[in-house]
Amino acid sequence: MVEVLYFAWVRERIGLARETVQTDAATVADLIEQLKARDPRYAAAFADVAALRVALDQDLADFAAPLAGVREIAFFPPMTGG
Amino acid sequence: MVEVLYFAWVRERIGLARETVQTDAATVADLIEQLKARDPRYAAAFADVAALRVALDQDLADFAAPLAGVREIAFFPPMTGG
Amino acid sequence: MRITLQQAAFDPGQETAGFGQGRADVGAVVTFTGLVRDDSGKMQALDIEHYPGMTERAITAIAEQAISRWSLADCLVIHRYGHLAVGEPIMMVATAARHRADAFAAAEFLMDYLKSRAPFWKKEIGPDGESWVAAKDSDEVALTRW
Amino acid sequence: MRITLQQAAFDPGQETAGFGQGRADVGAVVTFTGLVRDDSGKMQALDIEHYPGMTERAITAIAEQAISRWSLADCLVIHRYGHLAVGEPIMMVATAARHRADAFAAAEFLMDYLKSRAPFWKKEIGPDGESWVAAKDSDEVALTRW
Repeated sequence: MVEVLYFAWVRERIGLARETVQTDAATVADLIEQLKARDPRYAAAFADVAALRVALDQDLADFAAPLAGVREIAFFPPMTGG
Repeated sequence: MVEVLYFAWVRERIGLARETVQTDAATVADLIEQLKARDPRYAAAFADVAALRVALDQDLADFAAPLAGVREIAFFPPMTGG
Repeated sequence: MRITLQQAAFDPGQETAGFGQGRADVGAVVTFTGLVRDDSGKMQALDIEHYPGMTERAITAIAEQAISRWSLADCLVIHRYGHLAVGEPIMMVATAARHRADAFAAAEFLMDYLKSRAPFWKKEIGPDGESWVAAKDSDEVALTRW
Repeated sequence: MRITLQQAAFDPGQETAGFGQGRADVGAVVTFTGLVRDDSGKMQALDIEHYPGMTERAITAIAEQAISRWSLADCLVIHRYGHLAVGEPIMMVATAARHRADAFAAAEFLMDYLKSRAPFWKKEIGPDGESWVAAKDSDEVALTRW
């Protein structure tokens, strides 16, 4: 069970800000494949992973990162702070 | 007739902030030679011209600059603003 | 070090009143303020979304890196989220150091990292709708200089 | 553009209140404040001498160069002279531009030129006497980057 958070246009495309997901995915990339298979909104949000960033327990990570022990996963576009 | 101004330690060594000088010097370097010949205070102030800067009518100049038409000459050490 | 994340407007002058002053070891204070700009002439507002929790963590990590790298005497980061009008301050950083080169470098470092590594997302609100501001390649390139 | 040469103390926050704000074309404001630093732990004050007339001319020329080179929306320079206590602001510059890179570059340019090309001379007053601050080679070298 992990909390999955979505921000900016990822949130808008999926239509959710956060959800609890039951998953056996080993890596971020695996989880993305599982989510894309759910329905077209997820497929649209994750269509271009190069346009996405991911944080595991609030630290930036890459798509190959393992999910073991992770409690919070967030997907969002490149940040535009400042 | 030119006004000659001295700042910082140049002023302190010469003991004057400004004076009117009657000169036929063609260049700044010529004027410096005339001033040095006046007395030891001037000789001390102008001993190392590499440590001096000069402004002609309030614009930085070099020692070879001609004095024709110049009304105000200032001698001072390298600036320490900011 | 002070890090403030807030929805409310702030006054850059008031926030930096006395910052780095009255200390014998500070010779240089640099501040940067980012304001809502409207290049199109049609923008009505800027909405800023952020990631509560991660935002504070990310900014703190960036500020601590700046402090240790340039021996800063003090460091301040303020960043807003929510609904902002054109011309309003979005965020500011301030750095206090012994020499000007360090204060300038640390402020530019903070800005470059806050741009691309702090979880904020900007959306422009105009008469024809809304659009997310895209990250610029040049902001990613700017990180390579540090 | 505002250039102020004064003996009196000033408050950097108050001086920049509203600077560059409320305009659609300004996205970035940078300020630099120089303060009286005491590295020896024994300095009692700093005396700043300047060249009335030339000082204003030189600062104006430097500021105009910055404005045209980086298309600044606004530019501010305040510089004090006379007797200053440790910790007090000596001078400040502020720049307002569309983008942060321009505001930072213009502020650093102004500082580098004010350091070595504006006719000010600093003298440190301590318990054992007075000494003129020597210009640093590094400040002269800094000019070569522009």
